[in-house]
Amino acid sequence: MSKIHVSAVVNGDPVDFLADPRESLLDCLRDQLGLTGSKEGCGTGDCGACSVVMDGVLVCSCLVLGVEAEGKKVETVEGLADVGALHPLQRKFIEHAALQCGFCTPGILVASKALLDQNPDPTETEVRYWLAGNLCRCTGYDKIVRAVMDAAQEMREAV
Amino acid sequence: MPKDELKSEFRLIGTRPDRPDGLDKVTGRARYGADMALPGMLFAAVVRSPHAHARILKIDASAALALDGVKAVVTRADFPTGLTGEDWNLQENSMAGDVALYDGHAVAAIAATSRLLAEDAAKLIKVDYEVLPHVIDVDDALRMDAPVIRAGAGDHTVPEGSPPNVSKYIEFGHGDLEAGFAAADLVREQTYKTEATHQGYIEPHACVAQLGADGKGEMWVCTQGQWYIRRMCSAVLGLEASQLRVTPSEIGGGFGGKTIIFMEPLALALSRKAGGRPVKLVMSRSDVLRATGPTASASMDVKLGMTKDGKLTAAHVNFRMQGGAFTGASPVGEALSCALACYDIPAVMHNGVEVLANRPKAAAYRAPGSPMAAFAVECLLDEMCHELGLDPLDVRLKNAVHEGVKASYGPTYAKIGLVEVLQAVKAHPNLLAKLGPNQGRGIASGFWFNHGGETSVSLAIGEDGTVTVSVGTPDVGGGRASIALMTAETLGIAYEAVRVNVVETGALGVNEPSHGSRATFASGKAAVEAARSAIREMCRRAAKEWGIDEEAVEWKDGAAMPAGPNAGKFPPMSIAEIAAKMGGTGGPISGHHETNADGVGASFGAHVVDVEVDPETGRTTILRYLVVQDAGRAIHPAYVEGQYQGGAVQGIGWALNEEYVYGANGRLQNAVFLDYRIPVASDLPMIDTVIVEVPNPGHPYGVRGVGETGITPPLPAVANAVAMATGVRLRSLPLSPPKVLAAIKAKGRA
Amino acid sequence: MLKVHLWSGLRRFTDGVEVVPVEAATVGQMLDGLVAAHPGLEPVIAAGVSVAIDGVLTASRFTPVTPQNEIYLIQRVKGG
Amino acid sequence: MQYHKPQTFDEAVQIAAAASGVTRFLAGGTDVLVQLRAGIVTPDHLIDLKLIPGVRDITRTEDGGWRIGIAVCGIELGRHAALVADWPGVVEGMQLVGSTQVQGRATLTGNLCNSSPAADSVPGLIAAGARVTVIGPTGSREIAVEDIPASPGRNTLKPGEIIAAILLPPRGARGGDAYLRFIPRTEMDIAVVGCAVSLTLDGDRISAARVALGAVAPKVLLVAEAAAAIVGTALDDKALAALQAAATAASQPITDRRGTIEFRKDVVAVLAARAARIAYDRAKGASK
Repeated sequence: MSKIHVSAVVNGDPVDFLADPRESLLDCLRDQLGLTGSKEGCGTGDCGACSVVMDGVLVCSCLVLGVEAEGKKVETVEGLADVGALHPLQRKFIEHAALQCGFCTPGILVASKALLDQNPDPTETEVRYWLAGNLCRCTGYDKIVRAVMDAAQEMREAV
Repeated sequence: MPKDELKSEFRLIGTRPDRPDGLDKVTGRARYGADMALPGMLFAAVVRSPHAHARILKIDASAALALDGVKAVVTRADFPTGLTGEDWNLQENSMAGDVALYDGHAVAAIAATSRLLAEDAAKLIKVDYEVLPHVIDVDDALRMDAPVIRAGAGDHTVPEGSPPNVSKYIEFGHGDLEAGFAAADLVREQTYKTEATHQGYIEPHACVAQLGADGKGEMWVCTQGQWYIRRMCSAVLGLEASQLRVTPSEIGGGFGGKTIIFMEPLALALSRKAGGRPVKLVMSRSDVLRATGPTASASMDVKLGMTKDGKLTAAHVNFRMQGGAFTGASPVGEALSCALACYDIPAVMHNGVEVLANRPKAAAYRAPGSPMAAFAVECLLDEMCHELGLDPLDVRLKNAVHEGVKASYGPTYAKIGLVEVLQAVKAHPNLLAKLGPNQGRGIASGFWFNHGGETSVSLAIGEDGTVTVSVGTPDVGGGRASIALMTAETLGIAYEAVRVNVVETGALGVNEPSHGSRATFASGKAAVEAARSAIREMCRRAAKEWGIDEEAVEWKDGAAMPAGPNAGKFPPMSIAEIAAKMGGTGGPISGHHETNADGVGASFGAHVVDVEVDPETGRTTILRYLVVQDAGRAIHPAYVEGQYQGGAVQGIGWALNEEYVYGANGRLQNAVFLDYRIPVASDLPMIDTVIVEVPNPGHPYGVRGVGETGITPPLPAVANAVAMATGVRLRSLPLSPPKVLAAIKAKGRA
Repeated sequence: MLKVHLWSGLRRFTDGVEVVPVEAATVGQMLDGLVAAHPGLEPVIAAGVSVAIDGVLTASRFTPVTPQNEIYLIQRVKGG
Repeated sequence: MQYHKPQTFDEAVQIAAAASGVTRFLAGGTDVLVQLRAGIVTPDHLIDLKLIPGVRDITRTEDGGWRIGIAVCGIELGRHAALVADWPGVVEGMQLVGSTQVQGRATLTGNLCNSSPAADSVPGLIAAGARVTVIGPTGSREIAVEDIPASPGRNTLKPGEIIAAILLPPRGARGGDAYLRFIPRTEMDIAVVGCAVSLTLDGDRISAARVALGAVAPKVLLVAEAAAAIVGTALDDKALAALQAAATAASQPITDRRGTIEFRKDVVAVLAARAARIAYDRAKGASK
């Protein structure tokens, strides 16, 4: 069972790693690349804590094989902030107390950014349905939805 | 008490600053249980019983051990013998002995050089079982002829002649029950059932453990209580507690489920056997659902007497709970104590039994026992209000407990806030919303004691006058922010000048976990006392510097100053000035406080929910939701609201869809999030909150603790709303669509 | 003499008595006094009970008690 | 496990033919990876079909129908306005599979080959009269979608055969389709019951219809009696009642952790009527 060499671009940086074909992209991000911001809550695509964007598409990295990342661009929570400046979503999550334990937060931030990239003015219902695959057990989602809506408004006004 | 008036007394308390761990958590830097790696680390996998009840005849690990890279296999034979009581329970639950007691019970564990290798090798461990008859349901387990899970498991409370699986019996009450029921105009008695649910924290249990032949060990683990992990692992493995150093990671949710050990001793045992190499053990979601600690399932009889104007005259509750295959794991005592705690009833009687079943060892889950009890009592209360044509909110107000009333569990209440909560409910605009067809509104009250507990806090003044606080209570929902606020308030310095760290077991005296809604109450109270002790020392140093008496110095706005005109005329000496000189004035300045925190104040709440039920499919939609709860005082109101909202939504899940589903073979059928259905974002509306503040006299800032009460009212509130929407009353949870539709159809036929 | 209120399920360990008179100045002395008067209570107290003094739970054996206090033993409560 | 990245279907077929042990194909991967992780199936060979040119294309066929590549994921399907306009029921079935994240991976072909009776995208395809082209060691053939699932987790494809594309017929004028499913939550569940209806109108009357039911039998059912109940009608109450009765009668559900026999038989009737109304309104030109 030999490992396969994978070259990809993660958060703008070229990376190389060796993946067992059975390892998920999440395993590779966490164990090979040390990017532990993406979390495993279920391993079955049901909780969204491992959400990343691959070639522009929001996916659960636990449902992607590491070897499939060959030649792809992957964006994780670690790439959300510019040097010295948080993404508006990150700021609004802190401001609105939209996290308690914080374990689901990386996945929800990545998913929310993917939403706002394609829909800068989502309704509450659109936010809720977009994030239905991101389980949070602490907050009851109220403050998360508010933070996403508020970040969207700020980003619209900044344009 | 108007909130503005309260707020004006404080500089920081009641404000909503950014949480200190916020940046780490939004950037992915915060390190949780599975985020740790150590040099030379091995990876573990666990072999689990596929049977609900089976004798373990033989474990053959030779094929696994023959693989290159496999470093150790442990079974129960690697653990010490002769344990008793809860220590034995913990050991037996960590690793099965002669008999596997539930589907998912650990039987063997293996450590290898990679996760995939460990998992492959685990499949090569051959276990021979003799399958035994099993029992799952609480009422089935109580039968005289039920499969016996452990002969003689009952403790000293169990009366002779009880069914063989009864492990505990409880009885308490007061007043003349017969006279109470005789004085009632309406007496009703019903039976209610709730299914087991799981805390459902998103972070699976994870640890990295290292244990040498010299008995010295280290562990990195996601837990609510590092000292509990230390004590329990030491007991299970026969270690000296202080030789095991446990460091808590950031914790991805616990809700009570991370207050005890599950797989942690296995990682330590594997490390010891593998020559002391660190071992990482991370549970899968299925492992979490099958083999950690869900809550109990319950079967409950309630009998209430009420006059025609809505006064409760007598109450009798009789509860049966299973908390898995281990004595003392169910919260039946807590359930009974909470059942009638909201109401002033002249005569009450409580009976309860715990019974063993072939399920995992129940752990605490947010207000353990109280949600089930509330479901039974608050539903029957609601049924009787409707039968008598009384407003359910008015009836709750009429019977609400207050200071000076004798509690259903015995003592007389000190200052509490249920009446204020119910009045705030009455004033809320949600009650004016018009309901359409197939819609209903439900209300319910809820109660939790809250808890103080063993607490040790240290505070150190830095060289520049900033402050470090070391606490032993892991931060599950913003605790560091609230403790920093109280510390800064007490010291008269900026919130940002305080850093609160959750520290490892070597750094403080023994702390209980972050459980019982105690972190902000108890660690906060101790932090305030530690700050006061540091203030006394700083005043002493200022007094010496000025050459005046210590008593002539007071602390104000973050500085020492002469207490009055007679003390002398000196400019205030700020904390930064005192700190800068401390090397020459007697050395480091710190404050410390240790206590088993008294002065706990109970928290009452009431919820109102509007639902719509699809009469053709039985599916319930939550339209509106209101949480009102007494916080005592909200230190950081945003995180108080967060506790209210999170508790409410967990309760909604319990009411509507969450349940442990077992097959006829005793195996758990829904051990994935796909089928263990916790609420998702699109299931819910915004959760409205009102923070009532009836300060707790037992805490310097009036804190009561807010974490748990919020999960108590949703079960009955949702059930009451569904009953109003459909015209049919369901007395067993969850109110899943098949159950609701069947009830609607049965009514149509009747 | 303190008057210590037991929960009614404990009566079978106290010859039917629900309010037990005990001579004690602290919670610890009170618990020891209960066991001395009714040895059947030993496993109950060893397993852990909560003590409410005037409606407030106390954890310390050194908490002072007087005959003027209302004293209740209640089921030990854990939390989540 | 060996991972293969064929560049053509022929190459994929050759790899499969030469492989020993368990072989799985990767179209989206949402089922294969879950099974791999849970240790249910650990293939000896995993053949990733996503790198074959054209597998992510949606193209109009000569007859005015559609050819959907096997690696087209849910999001790509939903973004294709012309396809959505023609076959909203097919697309909404696919879009109900899993979360937003899963929509970035899951495919019609994977959902079909996994052969779950509860697969959300399959009833819509069957109601639409979709077919698949299959390439195998002995050449290629076309099969109706309803002939692919055999029983839960098993399909009728022969060893080494691979679906190469999904073909939707031309929608034609005055046609409409719809898919509804019942789940206890609003998202993220497996269908407890699913129902797709596709119909064509002649004036106000239904001239042709197909009704497919999910999660009420070991495989997704195409129910001719249900279609017959509404053909020739203007979907009046009597027709709807007949449709409901036929749907319930055709159902042979089981009781499991997701629902009971009785519940499934009740709800299949409810969904059949609701889906038929939506399809009818769409055929009449209601906004899709």
